Amino acid sequence: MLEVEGIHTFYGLSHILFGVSLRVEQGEVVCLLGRNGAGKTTTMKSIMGLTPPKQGGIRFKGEGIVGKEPYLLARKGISYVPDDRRIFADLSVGENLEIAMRKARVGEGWNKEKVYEIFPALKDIESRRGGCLSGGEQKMLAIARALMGNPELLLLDEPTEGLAPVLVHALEDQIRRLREAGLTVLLAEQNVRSALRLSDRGYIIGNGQIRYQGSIEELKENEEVRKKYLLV
Amino acid sequence: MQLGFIEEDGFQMEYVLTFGPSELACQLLVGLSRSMLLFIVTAGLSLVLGVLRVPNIAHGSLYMIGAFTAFTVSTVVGGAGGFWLSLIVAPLAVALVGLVAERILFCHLYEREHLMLLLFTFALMLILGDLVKIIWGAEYRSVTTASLLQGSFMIFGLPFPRYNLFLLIMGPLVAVALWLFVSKTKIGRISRAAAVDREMVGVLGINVSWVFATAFVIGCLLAGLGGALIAPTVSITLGMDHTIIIEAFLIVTIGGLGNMWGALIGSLIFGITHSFGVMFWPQFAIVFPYVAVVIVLLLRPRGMLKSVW
Amino acid sequence: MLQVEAVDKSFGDFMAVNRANLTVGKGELVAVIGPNGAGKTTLFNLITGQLKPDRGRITFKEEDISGLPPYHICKKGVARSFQIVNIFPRLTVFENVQVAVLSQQKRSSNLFRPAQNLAVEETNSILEDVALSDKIMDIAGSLSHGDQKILEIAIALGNEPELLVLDEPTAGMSPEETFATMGLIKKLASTRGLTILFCEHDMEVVFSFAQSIMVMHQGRTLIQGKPEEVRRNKEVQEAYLGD
Amino acid sequence: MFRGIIDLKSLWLIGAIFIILLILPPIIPRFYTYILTLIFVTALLAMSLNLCVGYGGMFQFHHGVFYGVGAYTVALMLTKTSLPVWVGFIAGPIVAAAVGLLIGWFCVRLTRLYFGMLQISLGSLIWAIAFRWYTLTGGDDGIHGIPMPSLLSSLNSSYYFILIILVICLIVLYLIVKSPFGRTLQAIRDNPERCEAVGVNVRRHQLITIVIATFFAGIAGVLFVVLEHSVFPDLMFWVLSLEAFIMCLLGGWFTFAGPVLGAAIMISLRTFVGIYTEYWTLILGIVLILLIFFLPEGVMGYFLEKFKPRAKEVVERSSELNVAG
Amino acid sequence: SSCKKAPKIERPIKVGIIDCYSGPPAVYANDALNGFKLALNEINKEGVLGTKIEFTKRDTKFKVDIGLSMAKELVMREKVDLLVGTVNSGVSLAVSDYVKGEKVPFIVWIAKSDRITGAKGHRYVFCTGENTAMIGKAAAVGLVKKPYVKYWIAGDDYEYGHALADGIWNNLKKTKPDVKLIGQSWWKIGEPELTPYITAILAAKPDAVIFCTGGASMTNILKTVKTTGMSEKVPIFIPTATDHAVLKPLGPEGPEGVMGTSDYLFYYPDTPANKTFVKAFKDAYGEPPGFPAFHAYITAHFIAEAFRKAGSLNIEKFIDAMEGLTIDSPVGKVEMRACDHQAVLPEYVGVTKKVPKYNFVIATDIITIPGPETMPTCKEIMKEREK
Ligand SMILES: Nc1ncnc2c1ncn2[C@@H]1O[C@H](COP(=O)(O)OP(=O)(O)OP(=O)(O)O)[C@@H](O)[C@H]1O
Ligand SMILES: Nc1ncnc2c1ncn2[C@@H]1O[C@H](COP(=O)(O)OP(=O)(O)OP(=O)(O)O)[C@@H](O)[C@H]1O
Ligand SMILES: [Mg+2]
Ligand SMILES: [Mg+2]
Repeated sequence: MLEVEGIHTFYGLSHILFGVSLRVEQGEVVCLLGRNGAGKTTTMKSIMGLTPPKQGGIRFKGEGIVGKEPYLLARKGISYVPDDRRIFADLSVGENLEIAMRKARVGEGWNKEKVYEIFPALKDIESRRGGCLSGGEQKMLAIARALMGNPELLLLDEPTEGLAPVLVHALEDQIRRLREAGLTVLLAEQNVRSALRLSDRGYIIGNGQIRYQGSIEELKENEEVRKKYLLV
Repeated sequence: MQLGFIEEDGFQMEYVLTFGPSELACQLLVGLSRSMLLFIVTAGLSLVLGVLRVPNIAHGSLYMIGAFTAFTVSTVVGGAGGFWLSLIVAPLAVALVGLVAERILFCHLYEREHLMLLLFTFALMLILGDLVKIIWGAEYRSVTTASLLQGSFMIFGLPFPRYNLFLLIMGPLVAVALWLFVSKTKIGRISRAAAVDREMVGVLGINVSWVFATAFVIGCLLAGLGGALIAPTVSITLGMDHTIIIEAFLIVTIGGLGNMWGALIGSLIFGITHSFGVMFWPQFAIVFPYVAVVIVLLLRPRGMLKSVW
Repeated sequence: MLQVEAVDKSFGDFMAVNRANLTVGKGELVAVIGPNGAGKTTLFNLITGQLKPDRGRITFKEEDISGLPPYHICKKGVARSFQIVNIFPRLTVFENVQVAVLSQQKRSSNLFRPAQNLAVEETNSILEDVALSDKIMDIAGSLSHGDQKILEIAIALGNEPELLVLDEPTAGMSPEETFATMGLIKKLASTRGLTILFCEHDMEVVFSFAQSIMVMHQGRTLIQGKPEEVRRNKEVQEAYLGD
Repeated sequence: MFRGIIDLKSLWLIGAIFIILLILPPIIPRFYTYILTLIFVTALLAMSLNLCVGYGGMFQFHHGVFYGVGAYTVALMLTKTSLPVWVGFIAGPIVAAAVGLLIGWFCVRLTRLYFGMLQISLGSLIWAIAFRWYTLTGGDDGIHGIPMPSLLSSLNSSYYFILIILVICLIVLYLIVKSPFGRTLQAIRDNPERCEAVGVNVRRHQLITIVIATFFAGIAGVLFVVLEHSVFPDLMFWVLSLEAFIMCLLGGWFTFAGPVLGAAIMISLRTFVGIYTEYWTLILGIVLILLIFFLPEGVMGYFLEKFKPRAKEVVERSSELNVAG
Repeated sequence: SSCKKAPKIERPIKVGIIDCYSGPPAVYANDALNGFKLALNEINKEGVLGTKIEFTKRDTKFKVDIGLSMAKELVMREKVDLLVGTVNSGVSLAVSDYVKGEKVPFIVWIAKSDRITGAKGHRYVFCTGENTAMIGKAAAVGLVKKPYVKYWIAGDDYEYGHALADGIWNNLKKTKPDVKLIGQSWWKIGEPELTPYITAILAAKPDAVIFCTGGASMTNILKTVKTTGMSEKVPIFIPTATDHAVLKPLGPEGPEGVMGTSDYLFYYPDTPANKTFVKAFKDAYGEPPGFPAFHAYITAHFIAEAFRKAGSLNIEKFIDAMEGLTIDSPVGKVEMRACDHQAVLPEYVGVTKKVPKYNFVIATDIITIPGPETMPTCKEIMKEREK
């Protein structure tokens, strides 16, 4: 579904990603782990076209997408949940969702009612300004908003940050269900536990390079990885 | 309000207020029609402010181009047909200018600091001003409206120009059209979202660039229409841009920046206080707009209606 | 140290904080927990002055501080970090913290001393404590999300507060940094005699660090007590902890 | 005093420029001396504005008013009273700052464009006074032929006077910008809300900034009178304020010296292009657009980037080393 | 005459023009420029002291500071022998003050502030056009015979408008003490919508209205007068309203029955001298000359004659020659009054009317008020200057 091949990404002059490569197959949940500042978000942004890589290639469903505008990628079926939420502060919750609405390519797709089922808390505050929401509410809204685009590939950057434990569990259930419905997910997480529970495979990124990769079991078994990155 | 120094003009004034209700009503109508014209111009400015978040200083220049184009069309075609045609051609011509400017220059700058865009529109104002001079020269121009709209009729015993009645009709028409546009295209919503985070709107699959282009072109269209509408009532000259632009900015500010209905309210405040103002304190006309803004902003620091800024 | 008594705050007809009570003793580490939207952040905003309470009283060191402007409360010795990153994006990391230190030293209005040479030691020692010293000259806006959260705390520390209010300090931090940060906070609490009020969703952090826990639900205080007490409470388990 | 806030190389550069400026007047034609002086005056106006705009993030849209108030104050003191000249020179900036305090007191309640628009309105009221109080201010014709002490009456002597004052003002402004006050101001620009939370009284800080900036604008106004012996309401008209604003943006509003450069560019363009064509605003507009496209950080910002690449390279290489190692 | 005996001069005489070639006033500046060019063509055919007069022009943008810089550039860099220009009184006064120090003559050709040659006059400044004091006096002469008592004064809110109002009103009050001013309104320059003012004025029912306005505002007010039918309800007097630059663009739509003044009309007086001038101008530029063209035209001739009389390029001699110099002009002999350096010009008071000959309204029923009658006396001027 998604192939990232040796991308190099810069912010201005500073070189952040040094040849990151990763693959996500149709229907997989793949997680991207690493310390603060390792380059997880940058990888996500590079895929989404927000910080286009200077070198390397990215293919989505076999088609090269480097240099394409973000809105085109969104229309091709990629949705992105940024780690810092980026809620439209002046729009109400409902409007935040409506603005993101895209017709589903297949089937009925998502609509407001359906995302409210995942996050019932949002329904009660439908008319509240996005900027007034609590941190957790904003996070829910960011995820819900991404779903409204009916993506085939979902880029989730730290979805559980600031969510209460109950909600984290609920979210995990939902992601699992989404995967069953055919959604592909690339997940960047600090909440290692949750990430390990969810994912099929994982990549560990450090200083802008992929350090380890493998199935969850392999990662869990690797002593060094456990010590250095997972701390579990 | 009394500015003490005015008395030093050396005139002994015997000012008699002889206004009855009919004069007041007439003045109200005049004020309303003025408001409608202001609204048409400022709605465009407000749209651009709200969607692109650009204080478009060149808006006045576009308005001036509208007036000059109306002049050309009216003189070439002549007669009533010329006037009506100018109302269509002038806005379209200005919209075309806007489209070209947007696609060639503006659209590369959206990522920049808003103040950089201010600098850009300033440059645009300088360029357009001189282009108008190159194309149309410096002479005063003047056009006439269709004979249907010439002259005035009596209301409450005072003359009321027919053309002002025409403006009273045009204003609401434009308002309705704008309302349809804004609600049909979700542009209002997108603009409020883009105000916070332009990039994120793109991430949601919305082509911000085209939304902006559309908004900008419609803003230009309105500026052109405003220019064409004012053309028959004034002398069309260079410098029309300067005259209108500050007033237009003040209007959208007191209305609530980027809020189209704010532009309507602001225009009403300006038009009506102005027309009553010149009745009661005609000597102070020059400071009315400023005083109005100061009062409104001190009472409502973010304008009358909800704003994007 | 800090007393919150029956404080209310409503937005329109929605009561975000509803007769909330909270006691923080000197030198204590107090956690506030609760589901999303329970009103924790709002409560913190009331304490540090970003919002004014509708009713109720907030006292700090026996002094009524309810409704004072934020800079005033800060001057009295209450500093805070924000849940959603809130830093000075165009300044460097050093300058971010220095601004707080300068304000603390009442030097913000000093016009003629080069700022470069002021409060350098204090700033550097804080940055060292939070392990940001290798990013001193970076522009804050270009830090990663997790580093920005750390910077958040560093700025709050710059105010040399007596009471430190931290809104989800470790959210978005890697496990390693989380424990380093909480360790640091604990260390500060003991060495500098800081009192700390924080809220968190990471129960591990909460139960291993907090000495007292207050649970909020729909704006109300459910309970405040020792960790074990809270863990045992039925109501809390239902409303929040889940399992 | 400057230790740590300016590096040796820049100091040499600045010293060299200063010395060149000192020896120029006798060797260049008189007209260029005049233009340089005009640039100095305008530069001070733009610099003072940039304290608000670039460092404070305030939309100080009508800075020209304070320039005008400073100028009118000296003009009136010198023509209508018999007080010594220096009293007028001191009164100019003080009155400007007082007006700045008054207008700023209202404006700091508002933010961004609203701030700017309120200032335009309040400023325009002051402009209207200058424009309409014919008996005092000479109306839109202004006051001309303001007598200067013989020490300042020649072009060269006013050149040196203005240059010295400018240098002193720049030093003071630089100290302010680099002081804790300036640093806090930049923090407010970036995030006023957070600033409140670290104990800064944001409005008071902004108000003080406005007063300082308007004080310097007042000095610029006084210098204008020294140079041109005239005042007129155009000095307080919004067009001039807008131009000063544009100078800041053009030169690079996040840099200290940017506005000086912006002023130099604007004044030279309008003078020297104006010699060849009456369409100089067209040329100015085109130049501005080219600059916007190719030097997005402003001219000064661009040069700073140019001068810095070595530092950048080091950073880059070290980060690569980190990764490798 | 004297010029033939004068020594040959190698370099041309350089005249610097500063004027506003952008914005609304450009229409006047361009007209003046044409008049000046026409005159130079005539003059240079014959030559002055065996050399030619050349000119360079600079745009002031109607801003005093730019005008000053441009004047300084012309004097210091271009080293012009003398300056002429501008339509803006503020610029004129500022430049006038500057040239006093530089000892370079400055001839003002359009600006109408009476302070230029009045209170602020000096050795190096001249004026070849009418000024507000003259217009005011002429207007008062025109109005004093009318039966109106209750007046309303309205106009552009700037120095020129108020100076006109002062001039007219003070003179009118002096000659006819029972007139009353029942109100005044002032709008900002370029105000596009004047209907509310008109309605307000009509509501106050004055006997007559005086509009003190100029330039583009004049067109606006004339248009509003027309649409509201004001001129049929109340007599209107507008100084300089019969100016061609204003009436021409209005075409046949110009309002009839408006009283106004002018110091030059291309169709009056119907003398051969005027006809020749108008024809030459029309042939060259396709338009009849307006008053600025006339002023600039005589300015050039004054310059040429004065240099001829002075016999050298010496500026002091030039000034001495200018003082009291009389030249032939399209409207007859015009004298440069020695005491205040103000050209003595007649004023024409007329009423607008449609005539078959032109497709725009012109002034008719013209009364000529000879120059000396409209001007303050030398004594008055000197008293002003002493203040
Ligand atoms: N300005 C406001 N206007 C309206 N509602 C608001 C406002 N601020 C907060 N709220 C609402 O008040 C409730 C409490 O918000 P608060 O931010 O205190 O929650 P919280 O406990 O911090 O939650 P989280 O754990 O998700 O951060 C939320 O439902 C939020 O939507
Ligand atoms: N706008 C920017 N300009 C310059 N450098 C940046 C910018 N954004 C991020 N960086 C740098 O890029 C590196 C990687 O950042 P990134 O945000 O990808 O990390 P991350 O893995 O998502 O970390 P976290 O878990 O803390 O969010 C960091 O060192 C950061 O300082
Ligand atoms: Mg991240
Ligand atoms: Mg919260």
